Amino acid sequence: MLVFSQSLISGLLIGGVYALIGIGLTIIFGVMRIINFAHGDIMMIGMYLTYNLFTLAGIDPFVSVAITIPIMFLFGALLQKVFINRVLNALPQNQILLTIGLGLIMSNTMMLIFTSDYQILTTSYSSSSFRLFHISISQPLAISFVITAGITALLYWFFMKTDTGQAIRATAQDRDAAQLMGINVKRMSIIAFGLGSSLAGTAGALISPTYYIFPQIGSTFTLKAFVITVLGGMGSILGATLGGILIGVAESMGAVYISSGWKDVVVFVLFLLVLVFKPSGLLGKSRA
Amino acid sequence: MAINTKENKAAGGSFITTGTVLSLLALLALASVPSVVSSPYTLHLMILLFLSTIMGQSWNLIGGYTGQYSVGHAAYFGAGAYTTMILLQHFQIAPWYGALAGMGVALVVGLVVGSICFRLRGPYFVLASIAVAEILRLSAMNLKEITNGAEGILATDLPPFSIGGTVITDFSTKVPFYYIGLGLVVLTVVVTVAVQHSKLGYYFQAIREDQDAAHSLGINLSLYKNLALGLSAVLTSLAGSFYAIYVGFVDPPTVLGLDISVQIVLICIIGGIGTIYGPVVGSLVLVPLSEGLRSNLIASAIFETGIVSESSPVGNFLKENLAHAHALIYGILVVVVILFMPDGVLGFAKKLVSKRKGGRA
Amino acid sequence: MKKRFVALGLALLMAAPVAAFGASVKIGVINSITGPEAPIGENLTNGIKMAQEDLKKKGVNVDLVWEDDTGKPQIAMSAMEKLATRDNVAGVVGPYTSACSNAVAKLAQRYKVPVLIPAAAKEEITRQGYMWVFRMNAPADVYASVLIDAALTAGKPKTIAFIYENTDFGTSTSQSAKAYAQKKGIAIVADESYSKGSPDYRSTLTKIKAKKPDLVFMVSYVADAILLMRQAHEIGLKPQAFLGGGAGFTTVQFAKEKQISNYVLSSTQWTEDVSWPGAHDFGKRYKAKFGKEPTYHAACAYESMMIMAETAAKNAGNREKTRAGLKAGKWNGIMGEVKFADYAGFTNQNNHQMLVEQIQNGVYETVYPKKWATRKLIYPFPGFK
Amino acid sequence: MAILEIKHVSKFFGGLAANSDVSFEVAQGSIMGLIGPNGAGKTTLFNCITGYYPPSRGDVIFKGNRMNGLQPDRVCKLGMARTWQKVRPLAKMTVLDNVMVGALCRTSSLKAAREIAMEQLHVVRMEHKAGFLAGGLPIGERKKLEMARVLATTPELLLLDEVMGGLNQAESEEIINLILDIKKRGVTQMVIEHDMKAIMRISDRIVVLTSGEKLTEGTPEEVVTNQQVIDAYLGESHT
Repeated sequence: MLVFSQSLISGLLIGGVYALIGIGLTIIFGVMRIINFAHGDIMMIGMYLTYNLFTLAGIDPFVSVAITIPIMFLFGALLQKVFINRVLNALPQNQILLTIGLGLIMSNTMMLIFTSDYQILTTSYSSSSFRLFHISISQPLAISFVITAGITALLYWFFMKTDTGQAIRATAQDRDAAQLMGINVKRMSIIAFGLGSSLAGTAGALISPTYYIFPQIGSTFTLKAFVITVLGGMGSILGATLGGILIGVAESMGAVYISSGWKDVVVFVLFLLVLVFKPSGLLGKSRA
Repeated sequence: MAINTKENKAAGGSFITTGTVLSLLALLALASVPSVVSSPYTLHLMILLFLSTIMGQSWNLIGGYTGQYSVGHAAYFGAGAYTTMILLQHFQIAPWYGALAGMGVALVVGLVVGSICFRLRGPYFVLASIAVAEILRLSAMNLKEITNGAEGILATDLPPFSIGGTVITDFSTKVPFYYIGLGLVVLTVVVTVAVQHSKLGYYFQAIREDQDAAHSLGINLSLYKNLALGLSAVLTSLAGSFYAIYVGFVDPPTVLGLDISVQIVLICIIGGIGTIYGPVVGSLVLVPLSEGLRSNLIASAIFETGIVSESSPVGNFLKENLAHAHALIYGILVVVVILFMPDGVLGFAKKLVSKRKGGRA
Repeated sequence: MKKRFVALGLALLMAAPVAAFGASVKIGVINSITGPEAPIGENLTNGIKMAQEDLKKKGVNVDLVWEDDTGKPQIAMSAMEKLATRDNVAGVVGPYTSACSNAVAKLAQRYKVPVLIPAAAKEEITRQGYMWVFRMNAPADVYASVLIDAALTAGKPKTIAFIYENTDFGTSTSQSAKAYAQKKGIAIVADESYSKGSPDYRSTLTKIKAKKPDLVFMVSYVADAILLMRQAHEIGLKPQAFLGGGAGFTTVQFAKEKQISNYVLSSTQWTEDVSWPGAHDFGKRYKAKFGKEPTYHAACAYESMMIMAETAAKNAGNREKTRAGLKAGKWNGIMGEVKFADYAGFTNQNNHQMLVEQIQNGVYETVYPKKWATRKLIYPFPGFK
Repeated sequence: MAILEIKHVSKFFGGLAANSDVSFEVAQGSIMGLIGPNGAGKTTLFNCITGYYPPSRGDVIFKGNRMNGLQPDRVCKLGMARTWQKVRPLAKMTVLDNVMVGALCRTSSLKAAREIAMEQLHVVRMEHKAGFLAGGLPIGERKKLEMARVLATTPELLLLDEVMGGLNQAESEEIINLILDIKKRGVTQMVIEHDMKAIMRISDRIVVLTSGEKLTEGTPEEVVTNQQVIDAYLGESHT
């Protein structure tokens, strides 16, 4: 029972970070219908940013999120403006390869700057935990879970209540119609990519105190982000949140009750089952 | 003009076009390379070039002609490689039979993939194809009794190849591998040409252009998509088997990893998708470029031309970083090709030529 | 054409003695400079660069031809083909990974080029009877046996749990560890592999904790070691000893995490405080030059290059003579005594004495075997601070 | 004799009825017009007939065979072909190749398919464009290409979905003549069209749909004088 609840809780907490990565990807996909293969690499850049702010300026990772979010937003917006906007109408395989190429450039540039060494960010609380009914809960993960929840709530408010948020949603629903309604679709795409990137970067920042950093770390998370977004329904923020937590728990439970080796297979099988039986995702609306 | 070439091509054989003549000449030249060139390094690079062409050409059938962008072709490559190696190591079955068995396994995997993924379109298909390849990779990692898990399978020496008692080759040099590779290139090209000049080719392309329209014109979508995938899977598995016997070692990341899948797609996109010469051109760009950067040949070439002196700070920088940066340059190349040559290098070259001729379409 | 090539080759061979001692000798290096293995490859690169300098001081000018294998066997083959036939090197040091080493070993045998593998662990590499392939480091089975031996001399553990990364190194090391533990009568209560780079091992560790093992044997190549120990701390796993096989547990970064790394035992090919000639000095100069602590990979690569280059220079770059020189030679340097011997099915394998080190107050101390120990092994594990 | 019978066909999307209880028959060799305001369910009905959606209720009977649930490719092979409201050229293939894809429905020989295709291109007077890429054609020629392509599948029943949409006077006239030509060859046709004058000219009978239901059916003269039809169209402020 203890093993069960312990793995449930750790799965939930990690799932929170996964959710952030997934939400970022789902916004980008929702608005642009582009699968961003550089998503994990963008997250990696967020991690390096956090790491350098911590080691060079001594800013605590959870505080530096306030700096990471705007910088990563600008970075994403720039990527969109310079590269992605040019291929919005291109063949889907070209869009995918463009993001793969951008990812390669990001990870290898970081490698040239920071070498391929593993960087570890150690804070005073990196391995602290507290106990709740005999279950140990990682302190940094708990903090990042709270921050994630806050950001998700904020995003919800943004998409539901603000004009820009509604314009982005309109663009996601029907690009052409949105254009006809006078929405600046290109600008919305830039904002969407910026948002997606800043969320990926934030996820990177939040995971930094309990994880490690190296230039090639992105691809693991890119794949995970795909699974999460499809699971939740591409374009659905609530779905991605749920998907992230689901994957976190599935991995955690899979490791205990199946085996650590097969747990990733569990995740991919789950992914295929959803694709086949409910391709719109658990919470997505059916595609036209 | 356009009609003429079309007519000639379609007549398939009754007309001998300059293209066929040139291809035959090129083949002849390639076949005579081992008797002229004795440098194993050169032969090795040629073999890598062949391998890349086979992989690209095989993917082209499903990705280029049929428009189903599989980013999971490592599954078939790995199926061929693993089947060949497992049969060779556990049961001492000669690799040529192993390759046949590998084709069977790849076909089965392909049909499973088809039954799952062909219900899906666009990005969903891409993701599903990745997922299947990843499941295969993780399974190879975990099924230790069969695949030896992460440790991989190391081949002992190959049995000599003999026909009726006479030993044709004992695989002690690169030459037999060279000819096997060349043979497989010819095979994939011939299959592609045959497909292109048959009902299959027309149907594949119709599906690529517009699935609904194709469906309404009497094309059984799932039948023809599965045919294309099956054909592509079988040929890709041959590339995998060839890789396995040539390198003599397989493990999950090197033959089933996501980067193999991506590399296969890149060969076609960089060369030019949906054309016979595309994968050849793509390989001609990628293989020498990555080898040149990797081994610093490009840096030393720059020094030899005297543009930059080796001892100068710039020279030193190049020497130190060019090899490190080869993956970076690869990435830049991909971005440049996608942004400025969306039809690949081949398409770009064609456009340039037609522009020079005065804009004839 | 062929003839001309042979003639050219002969001419080069004849020309070689003229360019003998004092002049330069050409050695190839195959290493994972980019790709997923690059973080560790970098240590080898640094070790070799140090060797190049030291050789120069000794009057041996080495002309190094660097080749990146990107961690892929077929690329390692390209590199070896090029070195053997185009660059005509006298010998090759590398590659780093086992998969690449295996591919290169075959070619070394074919082209008759001496290859000295500095740090690849897979046992089979030197078990194929290849006379042209030499290995500096002790193979995978020793990583495990030396650790279990150390634990057995210090206490009486009855049960052991395994958690290891699902890579070639991880599985093969724990495979031999399992066999060795069984031989020594220690019961295996958990056997868990993980894919490296996953952020959460808590559930797996909780599962292990429930089995109450006396020993926890971990194999991690990279920074996962820190994650594993952090999370073990979090959930309160407390065996008699943590045994760490492999590089992840022998980095300075790991030792610096005092809170979680204290008293962890790890097996290593080399330590800075071991009394092998020059080891301490190597560590000091390495830190001064590269601004970080040397790993055992760096030391292995350094010593491999020293031995290869000196032997090749002595034999004027003649491959056959270099091979014979490696086979016959005996060295005593920063890696202790080195001799490439044939034993227990191995060919040209340095029967290297691996060491067990324990982190005590954030510093690695060599604690086993007694002969080389600088501190006493602390057992059982007193708990996290 | 009826080549096509629509019997009580309904199609629901979620709770919404796009078609409800539509019934009519199309006589062999005739031209049946299908009209109605936007959103009346004309294209949905086409999709139900040609296999893109199975009808939720009711039957589609073609040449005496029940067609419900057959895939579009089977439907095409049985002799029923359609065009699309929004043209769907196979853009990166030549005009000739486009039509050959249609022809390959009946033959596996490329040579035979090429002959059929050239014949159909002749019918729509586009032989001179055979070598051009379909994606580069102007709208009028795209529509004609689409007609040639379905004709190449040698259908007995042809469903044309707004083939005159977006065309100028002269182009429309050409299409009208084409449709009448096709009729002469004995091919039954069902035509969705917004251009009232055109539909009155070519149709033998007309079915009027509003909000998914059949409003009325009759000869063009009957329909044009039907008060309900006039109301329905005026209600939509006449397009």
